[in-house]
Formats: sequence, structure tokens, C-alpha cells
Amino acid sequence: MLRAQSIGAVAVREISQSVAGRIAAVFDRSVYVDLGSQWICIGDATVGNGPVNLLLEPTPYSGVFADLVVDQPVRVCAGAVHLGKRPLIIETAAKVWLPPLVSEWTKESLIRGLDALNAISRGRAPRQGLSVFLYGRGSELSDTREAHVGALPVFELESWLLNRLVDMRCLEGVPESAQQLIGLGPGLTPSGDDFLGGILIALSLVHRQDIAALLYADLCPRLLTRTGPISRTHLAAASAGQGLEALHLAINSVIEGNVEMIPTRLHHIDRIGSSSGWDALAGAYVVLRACLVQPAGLQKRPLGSN
Amino acid sequence: MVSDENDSPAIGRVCAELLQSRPRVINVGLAVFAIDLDAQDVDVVHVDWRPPAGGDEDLARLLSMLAD
Amino acid sequence: MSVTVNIVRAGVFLDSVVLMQISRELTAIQGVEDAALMMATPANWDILSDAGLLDEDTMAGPGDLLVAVRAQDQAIADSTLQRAAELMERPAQQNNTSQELRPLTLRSACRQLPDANLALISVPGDFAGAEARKALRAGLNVMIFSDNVSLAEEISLKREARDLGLIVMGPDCGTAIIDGVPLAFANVVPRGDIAIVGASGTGIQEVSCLIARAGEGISHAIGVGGRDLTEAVGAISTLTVLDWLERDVATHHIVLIAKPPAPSVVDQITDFIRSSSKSYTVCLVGSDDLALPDNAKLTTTLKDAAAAAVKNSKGLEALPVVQQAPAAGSYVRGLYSGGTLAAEAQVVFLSHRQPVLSNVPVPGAGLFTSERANHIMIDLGDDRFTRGRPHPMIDPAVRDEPICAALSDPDVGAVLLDVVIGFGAHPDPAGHLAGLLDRHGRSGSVVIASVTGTDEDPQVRAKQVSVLERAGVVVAPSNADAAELALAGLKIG
Amino acid sequence: MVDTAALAPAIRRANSKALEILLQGDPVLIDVVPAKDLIPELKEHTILHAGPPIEWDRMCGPMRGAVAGVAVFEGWARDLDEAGVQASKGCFDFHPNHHFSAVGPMTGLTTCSQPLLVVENRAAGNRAYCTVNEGLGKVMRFGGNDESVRDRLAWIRDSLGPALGSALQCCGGIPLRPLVARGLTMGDEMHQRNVACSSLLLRELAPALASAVADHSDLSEMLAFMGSNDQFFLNIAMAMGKSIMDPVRNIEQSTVVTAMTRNGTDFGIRISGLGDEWFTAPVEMPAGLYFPGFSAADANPDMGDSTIVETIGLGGFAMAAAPAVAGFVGAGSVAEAAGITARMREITLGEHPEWTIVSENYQGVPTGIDIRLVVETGIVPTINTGIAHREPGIGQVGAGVVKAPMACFEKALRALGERLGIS
Repeated sequence: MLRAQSIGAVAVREISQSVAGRIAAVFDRSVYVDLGSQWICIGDATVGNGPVNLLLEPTPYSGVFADLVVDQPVRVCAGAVHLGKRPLIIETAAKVWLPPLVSEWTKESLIRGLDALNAISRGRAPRQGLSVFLYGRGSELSDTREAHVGALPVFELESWLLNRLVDMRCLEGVPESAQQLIGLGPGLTPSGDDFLGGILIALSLVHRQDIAALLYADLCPRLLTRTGPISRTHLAAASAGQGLEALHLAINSVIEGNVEMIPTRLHHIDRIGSSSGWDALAGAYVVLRACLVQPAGLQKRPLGSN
Repeated sequence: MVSDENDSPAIGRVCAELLQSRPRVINVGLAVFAIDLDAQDVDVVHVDWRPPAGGDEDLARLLSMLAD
Repeated sequence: MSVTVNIVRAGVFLDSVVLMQISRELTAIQGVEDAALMMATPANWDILSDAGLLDEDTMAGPGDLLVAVRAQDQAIADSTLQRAAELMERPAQQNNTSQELRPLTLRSACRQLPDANLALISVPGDFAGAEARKALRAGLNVMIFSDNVSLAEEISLKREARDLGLIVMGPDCGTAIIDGVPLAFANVVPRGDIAIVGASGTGIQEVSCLIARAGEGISHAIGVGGRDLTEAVGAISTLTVLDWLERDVATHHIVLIAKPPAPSVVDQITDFIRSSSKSYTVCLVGSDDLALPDNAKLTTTLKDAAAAAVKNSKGLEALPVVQQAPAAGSYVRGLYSGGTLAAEAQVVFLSHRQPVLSNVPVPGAGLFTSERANHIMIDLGDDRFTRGRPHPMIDPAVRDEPICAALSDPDVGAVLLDVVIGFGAHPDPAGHLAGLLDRHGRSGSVVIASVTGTDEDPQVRAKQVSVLERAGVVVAPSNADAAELALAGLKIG
Repeated sequence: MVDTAALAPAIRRANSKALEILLQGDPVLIDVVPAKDLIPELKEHTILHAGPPIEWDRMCGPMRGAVAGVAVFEGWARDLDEAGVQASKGCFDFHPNHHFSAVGPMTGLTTCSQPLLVVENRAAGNRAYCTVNEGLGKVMRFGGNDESVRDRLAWIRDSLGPALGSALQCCGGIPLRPLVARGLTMGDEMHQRNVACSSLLLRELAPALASAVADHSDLSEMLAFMGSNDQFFLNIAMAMGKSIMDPVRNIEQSTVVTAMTRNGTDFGIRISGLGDEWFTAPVEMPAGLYFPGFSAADANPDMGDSTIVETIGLGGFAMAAAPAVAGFVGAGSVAEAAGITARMREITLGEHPEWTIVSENYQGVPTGIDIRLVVETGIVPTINTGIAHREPGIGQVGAGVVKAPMACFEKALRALGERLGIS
């Protein structure tokens, strides 16, 4: 018998609406469960809080998921998830995790945060993936294929975001090239997907859910054919402004200009996949930097706390 | 089934039996000795020994008097 | 002409970090030009295609994992894919290791190995007696490695064993070789027709290794414990072993290594030998005061015992020339992990009429208390040093402090050490010693050592010797030779 | 001066005898009879309870709840409040079931009018008793005491009990040794899981029950009650355990545990060589699976005489036979289930020749707990258990495992040392 210690909002919804599913992927410390419309991730505390994650209370047993096999049945019954044939029963009643709120921030704090992030990430970010966009234009600074392929789409997406952020009258659609980022690059969730997720989350944090919705509406129909189910799961949550806790904490410390916190928060970013955390952070960085460019005269809504 | 220890101990085994075949060892204590023996393909069972009665000396003394 | 191969794993999800590690490992294989593990999304499809990593026949969807390799030839490509498959399986295999439940008691271990015939006991001395008693009552012979077992306990165990037709080896018995199997602290020596019965471990190890180096072999080697030949114990285990060996067809000659026995047991031993059909070497370290029957020869050092036991002792005689500068101090400090080796060194010194002190003095030597201006031989494996600490043969660091003290002592001209290898011993005692000498720096004193072991031991004697020699240690062919060299060094000075 | 050298062989002989009696036990379910006809001491206002002796003021919530309920059920009090007042005034006489050849699950209350299952140990000629299982949910054994609980008790008293009694008499009793052997191969361990044995029993009993009950709707109700209750066999297994262990009592110098039980406050054990003395220690909290809406905060400390099944080598000791139950332990893998049984082998003297575990190559279940081995290894018996709500009247909230407290065994060992004159 296992118990959840916290559970993400998306996971709560999925569990409450489902009765059955299957084991979709098994890792050392987590399993993905396909509940029909969406996957959720059940893992130990090292997996970290997130919208689709259900974290287990610590148990004295190791290898909790060791006997689970992909495609084994999953049943949801009276608030408990039964995994596999044996079954592993997980009591899901737990504290619902929601992303931490951004506290008081100003344009100055954001500038401080972005400068610090830019400086620290140079030499600190992983070479693979798209984190090169945290400190450069990508194609000149990186020899990875995904950075070369991604350079143009990132540039076009950034220009579009800039226009959309600063000019409420802009009706320009999502650039065609944005979809080239879907499923681009290495990792279980390809770097391009993480990058897009970072953009979606950052847009929510700066209260531009309208732009996020536009972007996701454009991407969504293509996700099914252009990337895998785990990416789709995370991108769907990102469209609602939710990502992994570590990512939220890192982005928040940048927005708040909490420079002392940034190095620690980046440590936690390191632990998300091999580069996924950094890829997402790069996406958020692109959005936040575009926010700064707002000409004062065009600023329609004050930057303030939520 | 009643386990061996309830029977009387194996008195009067063939003398020198120890020297007539490869030893078959129960190792109580340092695990390294069991590892070495295992590496030489000697039958060995390592006992995960810990002080009796969790180290309580009184109880251990009592046990030693009551033990088989 | 390079070759590109792909495999597709449908619905396989591996952690990003694992994917990256596997990519790296594949790329590092000789003959592999490029390799990638990626989710087979259309975007990555283009990337792989541009990189020449895509086989045009490959079919995969965005939820699949694609492993792509471009290699110099087909064979390398195929073997790399094979390797990739293995690496991808690895986490699953790790998960499947079922934790085997180890028995917690001797009793349940006996159920697991019903035909066991020996219990090797190395729990703390306070508990060893109780475990040994359980083993005897389960019909097992017992080898007690533990020290700090009381004399009364030893006597009671050995009597019980005798009544049961079993033997108790030890306590404080580090060494046995039974039917060619080294137990606890023992060396890999060839099988042969010489048996060794000894009070303690290192004496048996030294003699068995010297016999091996002379080209002969061992049938069995049994340690009976340092107190077995005392009046109180009455040689119970020694007599049991001698009796067994008498009937053992593999044994022709028996080496008995002992401290001078109690008068009451001398007769029992000599009577046994007299009636025996086999020949004997009796090595009384430190005493030549024993009348033996004709089928037995008496020696006072381990080296002489080995020489007497073998048919041809040529291999045991070479002595190296001392190349060290003359020693500055006048005294030798011996720091031993083996008690019998410390005793043998004293015998050598006494034979040269050099007074010597020790914490385990042989007849003629003085008891070391605290005075320093003397030749001193310390047995660091003595109970007083080991209570609650590892034996210096397991953890050579126990000897570090005394060695440094000796090297810094202006009175000390030569430091005499034993290095004992084999099963049970530290994996690299010479390396440890070399590191210590390196850190401590050079000083006026000569460091002389012998290595008890064989080239078949896990640590390999030849390698240990060369490590010591590179560290500036003079390595003698035997412990007795080392003591001789130490004296010779002083005489040069 | 005690001859300590002679002690070990004497203990070994005593334990061999104890184990022999234990393993020869041949329990047969023979009847269902009102308690007052079986236990003459069971008068009005006398209440037998689970566990070692306890008085009202130290009773836990569920047991108090059950006392109030049973007092109303027996007609000693008009309502629960009055029953509570009477109890606190000392109007009831409390005794452990164990003192009267009886056992009871959880609160384990036994009173004069309740029908009791009768198990006869045909090897030793003794009998043991246990109440009829009330089903799941809100039941008296978990402290439930409302009208629905009392109505069911009345139905068992008036309809089911007599019918079962007639049926058993009619079929000449049901031998339990082979039935349990089959149940073990079908995944039961007879404490947490009794699905197979309950079904096997029903199969044996149904024809006789059909002859004994004339009214079809009554019969249908009884079959439905038993058929829908996976734990119906638990109470029979308990009476069986008591009937097997009672003849093992009072063997001089034996270190075998003859009873383990808890009353929700104390855990108590009895040792063969120490007569009928109880060695107690505060009972521990079970760890396990909670029903939706409940958590460990709602749980009452461990309770019930059901640990008699562990005492004979079933329940937690037979966990390897019932991997499904291991889910209550934690991660619940088959390997862990086997591991628990393997650990119990460290503290037991023998194995049952017929109660075997298929997945362990037909090794018998470990049986005959030796306090010496428990104290020496530090391994305490693992017990499978149901979890009651800490408040009276709510009932079962989960199931799980609990460890017997080591202090009981240490106390008993010291007492044995004193008894043998070597303390």
C-alpha cells in the first residue's frame, strides 16, 4: 500500500475522471500511466512536483515500480489507483500541488534576473538541446544539430512574441516555422517541446494567457503526429501555465530578480532530464526578454504582481 | 517437519571427514571470508550475524545458558 | 564506405539521462562515426537524415525510440546496435535483482547448506564462543578466527568438540588450508604432501609460502590456536589434527609450528610422533630444548622449518645485498602484523647474541615495556592492540603510527616489517606502505621487509615486492632473512 | 546450584514434545452452540474479550463501543448510554476469551447468548470456540454498535447459528487440516485472506445446510451471507488455532509461544513452560492500507485474538502463500511476501508437514515460535491484521500488518530464566 504525498492538478482531474488505463512507461523512480485522454506520472519524491505528477510518500522499499510492465492494466477505484496485475495500490488522496505564485516584481527586478540568468547559464547550461538560446543566437555558438535547425524558428517565434506582447493591435498569426520546434532534438521529451513548454508557462506568468492560447491552438493539432505522448502530456499542462516545480521556482526567481536564489534553482533545473529543464528555461527566457522590450508608450497593462 | 536441532547432535561423525573433501563452509562474521570462498567455488553460506538480543548483555547471557 | 543502421523500439521510453549516456557510449566505440538515440519525431527525422544517420527503409512514429548508428563497416554497425540493445535493457535488469535473504543465524544457515562441515567464525570474541558452541552442536567443525576468547571458553569448546569427534581450530586462528582451499588468511599454494599444524596464522603462512617457493606443496594446513599446547588446554586440537593427518593418505610429512609447549603436553606430542609412520619437522620458535624421536627434526625458525620439510631447499637461500646507506641509529624496530614472524625475528637476533625486547618475548628475549634504546619487536596483531580494531593484516593503517614514530626515532637504524598477502589480507598492503613512506619522506633509517605470499595470491607477491622496492624498501626473501639483513645493515654502520 | 549444562537438552526435549503436539493437532469443525451452553461461567453480565486481561478504564474506544453494543444486544441495558454508565460502574465482569477455551476477532466480545463455532482437536480431545463472523463493514468486532449491528447479531443468534449447528451435526463435522492445506495452495494465509477457505467451507456445508433449513428464503439469505463474506472462515481458523495450541500449554521448560493476542491496549503472549501467565507490552500501531477517506490518524492500535493463527504458523507466517496480501505490507512484491515467511523461519522450531507453500517448493509453513529465537535474532512475529477506527461505533477502516512487541518476549525470557533458577 502506497500513499500519495502530493498530486498535481492535472493528475487529480485525470484520476477523478478515469476508471481504467494502462501502464505506459516504466522508469526506475516513476511510471507514466495512460488514463485515456492524458498520461500522468507517478513517481517518488525525487521526480519533483508537477501538474501531471503524483508523488508517493517515502516507503522503506526500493524498486517500488520494478515489477510493473508496460501495457499492464491500471484501474482507478474509490480514489485509489491500482497499477499492474498484482496490483500496486496507491491511495491518491493528498495535498494538491499548484505552481508557486510569483511575488512582487518590477521591470528592474526582471532585468536583474535575466542578466544573472544570462551570465550564469553561459558555461553552465548543457551543450545539447536548445539552452544555447539562453545566452546566444544558437547557430553561431552551438554545434548541435537541434540548435542549428532551431535557430530560425526560435528567431521567428521571438519576433512574433515581441510583436504580440508589445502591440495589442497586432493580429499576426503564429509563424509557420514554430512547428519545426515540435519534437526537435534529443531526450525523452525532445528539446523543442520543452522549449515550447517554457514559452507557454512564461506567457501565463506574465498574464498573457491569450498569447499562450493562440500558440497552443496552433501547435496542438500537430502534436499528435509530430511528437510523443509524454511531450503531449507536458505541453497540455504547460498550455494551462503549469510545469514542473523546479522550473517554476527558477522562472520565478528570475522574474523577481532574486539573484542569490538563481544558482540554487539552476541546480534543481539540472535534475530535470538531461537538458529538458534548461530547454524549458530557454523558452521562458525568450518570453521574458521580449517583455522588457515593451516601449513604454505601448504598455497597456502594468507589470505587477499577480 | 521437526528441524534438525531438535534431534540430538551428530555425535561420532567419521573422524577426519573434514580433511577428506572440499570444505563446505558456514561463515559467521566477516563477509570478506565468504566472498573469497565463493570466488573459489567453495560452497559457503554467509550468516548475516548480529549481536544476540540486539546487544543486551543480560539477555544474551541468559540466552547463552538456555540455548541449544 | 560507411554503413548506416537503425533500430526502432516502439513505445520504449527511456529516461533522457539514460538516452544521453547510451548515445555517448555508442559514439565512443572504435569505428563508429556517429550515433544517436532520439524520439523518432519528424523534426528529428530531418536531423538524422542530414547527419547521414537514417536508413531510408526505417519506419517509425513520433512515439518510438530510434537508435541510429553510422559505422565504418557492417560488422561494427551491427555490434554497436547490439550494444545499444544491451544498454537499453540494463535498467530493467537492475530492477530485477531480487534481494536474496541471507540467514541471520547459524541455525538457518545450516538448513540452507545441510552438508556443511565447517563453521568459520569471526564475530567479536565475546560472542565467538556461543556461536562456536552452536556450530559444534550442529555437527560442524569450527574455525574461530576471533581473538579475545577466554581460556575457559576455549577449553570447554575443545573438550566438547573432542567428545563429538570434531575439531576447534583457534581461537585467534587466522589460517587454514583444507583440501587445497585457503580459509580466512591463507595463501594460494600448490597441493603437495606436506601438512602444517601451527599455533597461529602467520607462521603457517610463512612456512607454506616458503615451501611453495621451493617448488613443493601443501596437503592441509591447520591452525590450532596459540594456547592449544598450554597445560590448561592440553593440546586437544593438535592431537586431533595429528591423528587425522596420520590417517590422511595425501600427507607424508608434517610440520608442527609451536611455541615451546608445556612440559605436560610435550610427552603426549613426542609419544604420538614416535608411534607415527610419517616424518615430522617441529619448529619451536625460540627454543631448541626438546628431545624428539628419530622421525622428527627440530628447527627454531620458520625458514629452517620450510627448508627441513622440502626435499630440495635451494630456492630458499638467496639473500640480496644491502644497498642502503649505512644506518644512522643503532637499533632495530620490528613492527609486525604476524606474531610468529615477530617471534622468529627475535630468534634471529638472539642467535647473533643481540639482546631484544618484545611484547611477545621468546625465551631469552626481554619483555618490552617502554624503554626505547633496544632492539624491539612488536606484534601489532596482539590482543591488546586489536581489541575493537581491525587486524593489521586487514587494515595496514593500524601500523602507520608506529612506523612513523620509528622512522622519526633517532635511535632506530632499521625498521623491520612483514607484509602478509593472500586471501583475507588487505588488497594492496605494499601500496599502502609505499604511500606512507612517501608521505613521511626519507629519513636515516633503513626499511627492511619480507613479503609472505605467492605469485598466485590475489595481490601477486612479485608485484608487491616491486612496489616496495620502488619505495626504497629492502625486500628480503623471507622473514628470517629480513632480520638477518637488519642486523647486517647495523653492522655496516 | 543449577546444572546449566542439563538445561539445553531439557529445553530441547520439552520443545520437541510441544512441537509434536502442535503438528499432530487435528481440528474438526463440529458444531455451533450458544455460548452459555459451552462455557458455564458465562453468566449474565459476564463479557469475554480479546487479548490479555483488561478492565473498563483501560479499554480502547472500539472495545468500549462493542461492550456498550453487546450489553444492549443482551438486554442488560436499554441503550448505549446506559450500557456505558453500567460499564463504568463495574456492572460487568470482564475476562479474556483465552481463559475459557475461546477466541474472538478484534474486540472479540463473547456473551452468553451468542452462538459459538465449536472446533474439536481430535488428536488431543479438547475443544475451542469462536463467535460466528459478522461480515465486513460496521460490525461489533470493530466496535460497531448501532441497531444494524445488533440486528445482524440477533439474526446470527436466532437463524444462522442454529442452522449451522444442525448442518454440521448432520454432516458429521468438517475436518479443517486438509481444508486449510488446500486454502494455502489457493492463496489464503487464513488471517487477512480467507477467500478460498470460505468458499471451500461453503461448498462442504451447503448440502447439509440445505437439508437443515426448510424455508428457501431463509436458506438463500444464509448462503448469500456466507457467500458474500470473504472472511467467514477467519473465525473458524481462530477456533482451530486455539484448539491446536491449548494442548501445547504447560509443558515444563518449553520455550514455545502458546498464545499471542491483543486487546487494543496491550499485546500479550503465553509461553508453554510458564503456565498461564501473560507477558504483556503496549500494543503497536498497524501499518497498512486504509479504506478511502481514512488514514493512519483514524486507526486504533492493534486488537484481537486472531493472532492465534500466527501462533500456529498461518497469517503473517504463511505470507509467502498469499502474495495478494503482501500488498498491505508496502510495495507488496511476491519476493517481499516470501521474505516475511523466510524471516519467520528464523524464529520457529519446525514446519507443518501438510500446510505447505507451493511457491516455496512445498516447504511447510514455519510453526512453533521459540521465544529464545525471537529474542536472539531480534525478529518479532509479523502479524496480518484488520485495522479498527479508534472511535467506538465506526468499524473497520483498513488492513495491514503489525509487529508483536519485542518487550513481551524479553519479559517472558527473563521470567523463564527466573523459573529455571538462572536469572
